[in-house]
Amino acid sequence: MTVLTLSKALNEGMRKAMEDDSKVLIMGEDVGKLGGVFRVTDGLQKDFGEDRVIDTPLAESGIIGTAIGLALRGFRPVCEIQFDGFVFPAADQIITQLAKMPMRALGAIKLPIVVRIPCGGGIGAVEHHSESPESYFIHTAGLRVVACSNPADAYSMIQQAIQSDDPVIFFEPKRRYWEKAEVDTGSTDWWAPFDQAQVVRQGSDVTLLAYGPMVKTCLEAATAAAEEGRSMEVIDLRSLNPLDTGRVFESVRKTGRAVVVHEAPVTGGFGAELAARITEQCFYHLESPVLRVGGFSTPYPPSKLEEHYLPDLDRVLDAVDRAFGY
Amino acid sequence: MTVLTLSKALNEGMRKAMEDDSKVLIMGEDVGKLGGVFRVTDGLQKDFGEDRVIDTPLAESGIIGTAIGLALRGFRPVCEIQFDGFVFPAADQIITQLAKMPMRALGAIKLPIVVRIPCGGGIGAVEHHSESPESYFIHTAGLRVVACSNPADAYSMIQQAIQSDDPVIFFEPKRRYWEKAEVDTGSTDWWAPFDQAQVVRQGSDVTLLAYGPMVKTCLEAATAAAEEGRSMEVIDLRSLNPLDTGRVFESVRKTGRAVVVHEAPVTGGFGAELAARITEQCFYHLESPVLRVGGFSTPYPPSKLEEHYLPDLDRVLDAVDRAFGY
Amino acid sequence: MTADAPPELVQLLTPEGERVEHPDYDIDLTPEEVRSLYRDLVLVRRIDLEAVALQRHGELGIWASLLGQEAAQIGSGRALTDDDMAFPTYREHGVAWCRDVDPVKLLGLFRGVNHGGWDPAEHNFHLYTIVIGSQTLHAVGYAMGIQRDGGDGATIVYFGDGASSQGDVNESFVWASVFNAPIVFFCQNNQWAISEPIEKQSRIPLYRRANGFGFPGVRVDGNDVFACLAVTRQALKNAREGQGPTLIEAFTYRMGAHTTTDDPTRYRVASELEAWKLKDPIERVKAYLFKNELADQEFFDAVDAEAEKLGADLRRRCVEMPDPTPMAMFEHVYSSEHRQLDEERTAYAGYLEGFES
Amino acid sequence: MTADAPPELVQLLTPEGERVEHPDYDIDLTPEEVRSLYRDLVLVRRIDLEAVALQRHGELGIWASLLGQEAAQIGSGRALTDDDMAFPTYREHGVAWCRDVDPVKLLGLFRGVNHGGWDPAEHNFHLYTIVIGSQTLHAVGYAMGIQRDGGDGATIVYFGDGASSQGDVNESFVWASVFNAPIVFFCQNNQWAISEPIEKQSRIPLYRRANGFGFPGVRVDGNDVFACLAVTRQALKNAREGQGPTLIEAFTYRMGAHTTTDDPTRYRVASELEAWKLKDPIERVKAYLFKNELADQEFFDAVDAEAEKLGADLRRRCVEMPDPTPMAMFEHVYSSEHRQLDEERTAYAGYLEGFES
Ligand SMILES: Cc1ncc(C[n+]2csc(CCOP(=O)(O)OP(=O)(O)O)c2C)c(N)n1
Ligand SMILES: Cc1ncc(C[n+]2csc(CCOP(=O)(O)OP(=O)(O)O)c2C)c(N)n1
Ligand SMILES: [Mg+2]
Ligand SMILES: [Mg+2]
Repeated sequence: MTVLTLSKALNEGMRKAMEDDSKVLIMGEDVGKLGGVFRVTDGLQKDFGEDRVIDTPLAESGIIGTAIGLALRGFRPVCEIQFDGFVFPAADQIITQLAKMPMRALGAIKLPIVVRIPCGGGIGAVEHHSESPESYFIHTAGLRVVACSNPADAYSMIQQAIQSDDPVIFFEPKRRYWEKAEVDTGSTDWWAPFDQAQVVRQGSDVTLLAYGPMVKTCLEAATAAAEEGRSMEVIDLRSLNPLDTGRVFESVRKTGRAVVVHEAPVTGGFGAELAARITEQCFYHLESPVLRVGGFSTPYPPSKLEEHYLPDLDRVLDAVDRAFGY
Repeated sequence: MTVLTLSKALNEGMRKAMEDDSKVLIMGEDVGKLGGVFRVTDGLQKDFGEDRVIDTPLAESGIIGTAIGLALRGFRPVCEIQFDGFVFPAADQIITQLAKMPMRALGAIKLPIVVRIPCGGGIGAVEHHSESPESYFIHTAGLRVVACSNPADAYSMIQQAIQSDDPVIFFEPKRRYWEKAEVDTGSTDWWAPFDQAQVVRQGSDVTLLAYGPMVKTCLEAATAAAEEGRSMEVIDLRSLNPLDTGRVFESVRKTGRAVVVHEAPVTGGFGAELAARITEQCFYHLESPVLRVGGFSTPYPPSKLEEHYLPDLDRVLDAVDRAFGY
Repeated sequence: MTADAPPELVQLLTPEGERVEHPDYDIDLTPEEVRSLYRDLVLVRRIDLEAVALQRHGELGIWASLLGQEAAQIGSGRALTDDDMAFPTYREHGVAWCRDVDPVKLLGLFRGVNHGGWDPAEHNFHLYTIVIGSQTLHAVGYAMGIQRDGGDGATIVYFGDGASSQGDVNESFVWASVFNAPIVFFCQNNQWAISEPIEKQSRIPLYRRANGFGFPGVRVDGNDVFACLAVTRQALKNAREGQGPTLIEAFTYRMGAHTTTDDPTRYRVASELEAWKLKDPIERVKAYLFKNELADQEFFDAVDAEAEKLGADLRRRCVEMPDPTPMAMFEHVYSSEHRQLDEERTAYAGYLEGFES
Repeated sequence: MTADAPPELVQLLTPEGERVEHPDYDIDLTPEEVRSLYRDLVLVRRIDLEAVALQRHGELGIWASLLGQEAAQIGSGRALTDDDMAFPTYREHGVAWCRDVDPVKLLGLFRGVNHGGWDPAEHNFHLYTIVIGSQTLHAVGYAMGIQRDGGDGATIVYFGDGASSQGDVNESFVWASVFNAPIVFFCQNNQWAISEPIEKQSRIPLYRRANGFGFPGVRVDGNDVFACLAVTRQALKNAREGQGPTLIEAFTYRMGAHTTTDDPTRYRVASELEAWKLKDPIERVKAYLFKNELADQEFFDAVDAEAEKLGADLRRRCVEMPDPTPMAMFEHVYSSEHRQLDEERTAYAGYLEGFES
């Protein structure tokens, strides 16, 4: 057992993957000497060299496009997009190529590429540095989309993502990078498959569904609610596509109520998909509609307003109250 | 009254807008001499000149990016993206610039730009020529997203889109381009605001919600169902963002059941948003969950399979049956 | 580009079938090799014509003809060694031929039975790419892979004059230059991007774009199979030897429509086509073979007969191509289990069964 | 580029403050004008230093310092006429100064009270753009607008060495060239893109990129305010006169960190900075003024005092900058009614009221 921050856990996970498989490459802007603006790739270029940890030209389409070529040649690139808001220049390569090429090739091509995206707000940053673009990728067939929320998951999930033969969009909750927890780096026995959800707190009255940065927020909300006698179950979805509907439905059937929490705008966000699926499959168990708490239907605001934009404990509890109001 | 195809109605609408306002420009690949691959801009360059109908270099990011610059200078560009699947190279300019710049400028900037996208399948085309990318834009605050389904709407909606001071993503159902109907080009009295939904067929048992190419499919389903004694109300949403929730909720509260139909993949598609909103607002009126009929969670298949991929009358009726099974 | 620049257009065989010299490029071909090139040119034109006919008969949804670009494709394609990897657009039927891709496999995409019908690794010929320019980045990445695994080959990537405007293509130039990647950029400037003439993409010859990125560019007569072969061979050799990228602009002409759904009479004048017919890539090789008595009528007849047979064979096999089963839609989207997709598959299978009963 | 090419780097004032000649560019400045440039340089450096300090004191979330790039920005900025339009990145505080944007307005974005605090049309100075390269296309579009409405101005767009790799920037070169747009591309090659040295973006000098697109490129000493002014003035004049685009590469150095959150000691050696300190853009103008007795100590003291006052004033006004109200979040997203957003606004207002009671 070692105590690791989330960012260090990712770093250790990538290091392990690189040691185990010489085809694993790291590429992106500033990932080499600097170790990334969040230091997630710190020290890797020093130890694995410039051929395996590649400081790329400043162009996201180029990063993903060349990663595809490297994958076609048998490599397993792990690409870093420096901030959430800068993934869009790569949207075409991700959506029309990365996601679709394996099917285009009738399986003759595999693209084991991980696209790491530090995401979400809460760090007082300027525009484009606090977004949550997961919905764009969840809607894109051919991609697996996951989000880690804590150091242990960060460590195991990044390795599973790298091992996956499918392209994986890997979201990292940037405001949780510095949170610490014990991680057992000596064994894999405790690993849960990276497409499985986890019940991170048991409860009976309502199910909170979250991923990435909002898991902690929901856990805090559950603690606060417990004091007032309301029992909340919190599920860390971990995988957004595919979705571990089994665990979600089981929980909602038990509690009869669900609230989805994410930072992305509610309109067309992932919460809508969850709500629609839950309603379809748990219709007779629902005592209230699935409610959604998320960013507003506005661009991410200047950071002085982000505490208003981002769901927090109060807004989660407010939604739960509303759910009980039905 | 004139009988116009949908594509000609768009053409006439743009012509009118260009006559009325010398700041209106057309730009895109092959929009000039050729008049567009679907001839939607046919004859406009001949009549308005190369400065107002601009054949651009082959680069979608360039089209939207320069359109933004032209709008900053006071023009009102109408950009054509040649096919749905080619909008992604422009994703960054649309999502990080077009959608967000007005708010960035605290209102000092308006970007009256229309992005026309022929969308959807059913024409036997090769990859990337049959997609329905609306969900990506509905989730992007700052954009208005609309879809026309018939010649009259095409004519009035394109003009309203051009008049709008906000950026509008304008979806055109390419397989309906050649459908004809009467259009009153002599008056604007009949125009409905382009952000309003329309009840295109009244019914009492279930509400079908559709837009663009699927409106016709739903109308056909309703006709077929009527013969079997089931009364379906069909709503043409027309505007996807904003959504005319008033009309939608009213209908669903009346019928108690709703089925959303679109060509885009169901996962993370617009149907999810509709289902989530309807459930939240009409919870006690719903006799079954809102069901979704759409594309599968796969890349758009080769055209020999598109009849399986695309919702058709049978799949709509099947979903309605399932709704009645609750 | 420099004071003592070579003639702008590398040409080794004139439209009249005369061999000419070029200071920087030359090629020594045996009669056998020239006849073989001629045969390739004729056969791929035949494949192409057949595909156009198949589209007219409703057997293909669409077809992108290579008519007029045979020399550019066969010349460059024949320059490739087994180790080299090629990344095509949607029009490189001639290159596919050189990479031993069964022509019928090219038809799948255009017939709508698949999105790409061959195994790229088997032929070192990537799938067709429709989104303009995307493949240039894939090719550079692949070339970077060769650098990293110490492979022997180089990479070649095809794109059009229109594609030169795309951000991706220019990013691929940046990458290739910065990493000194073993890659040849082969731009077929057929002077049209659908209805847009080359002037809408560039106001200077495209080969010069490379200089702006710090690597050499060369313009070759794209209707001259000798020159295309020589120039590509040299560029590939340079790439393999660690000298990095080259941009080749093959100056040619799209003699047909953009695709079978296009009507070029709307945007270009007939005289242009007439002028280019005189530069036909096949005729000049034929003239050369004739003049130099390297082939007799028997040879030409044999090639024509072979082409006829190939065409007929292609027609038959196209028509026989089986439709995919509906459930194929769900295959290969992911390499392993995916819950929601599996549920959709099961549900749709059940739905289809409902119709059978 | 050609046999009789001018010296690669246009310089009119050496680091030692000596005036030198250049065959293609010269400039005639009155003593008054030189003093005014000096004043600009000092004042924008002071603004910048103050902003850095404000960030250290927690008053700004982040700041992107222009330290070392004052001459490039003041030189180019002073070349602009009222009719010209400028499109900046996030570092053009010096250009903003030339466009009469109140410095405190620049701070809003970095303080997190807004995403851009001025009216672009009022100053002919567009908002800061953070997504690298995007603004180059906006600028070309704007220049195309000038062509279409017959306006008098030209357009200038700023971007960095790193940005030169972005697809958008290269597409903007294509557009500008094809439409012969009245635009000047002003690339400040400060030799670093965060931690990446220029070699990761290009293996040849960036100004040569333009030649690949068919328009002229010129490299200017970016720490020489005279040269930056002369070269930009000429390029803008050419643009206005219908001669199309020019790429100016201002060869300079980012003397500070990328932003206040960056730590350059992780990736670059101290000696590099020391070498560049000798090329300081301000010192050489001071030396020139001194040597030629164009200014006395009184003048320099007065400028310093003005700078102090400006700094203090900026500090005060920054701290006083009001926070936006929560409801500001919902403003200006759309220009008119939007049902769902209006509902969200109302609901959130109600929610907030709940806390008050
Ligand atoms: C990103 C993108 N935009 C638009 C298209 C539509 N399109 C297909 S081919 C073509 C013209 C391509 O011209 P060029 O690159 O010269 O190649 P050519 O067809 O002449 O071989 C266009 C605009 C596309 N396939 N991809
Ligand atoms: C599309 C995009 N990708 C990444 C970033 C993160 N980023 C901000 S500044 C920067 C380096 C820019 O370097 P350069 O263009 O040389 O400008 P400089 O900062 O040196 O002025 C990077 C990578 C961004 N802002 N936008
Ligand atoms: Mg072409
Ligand atoms: Mg820089």
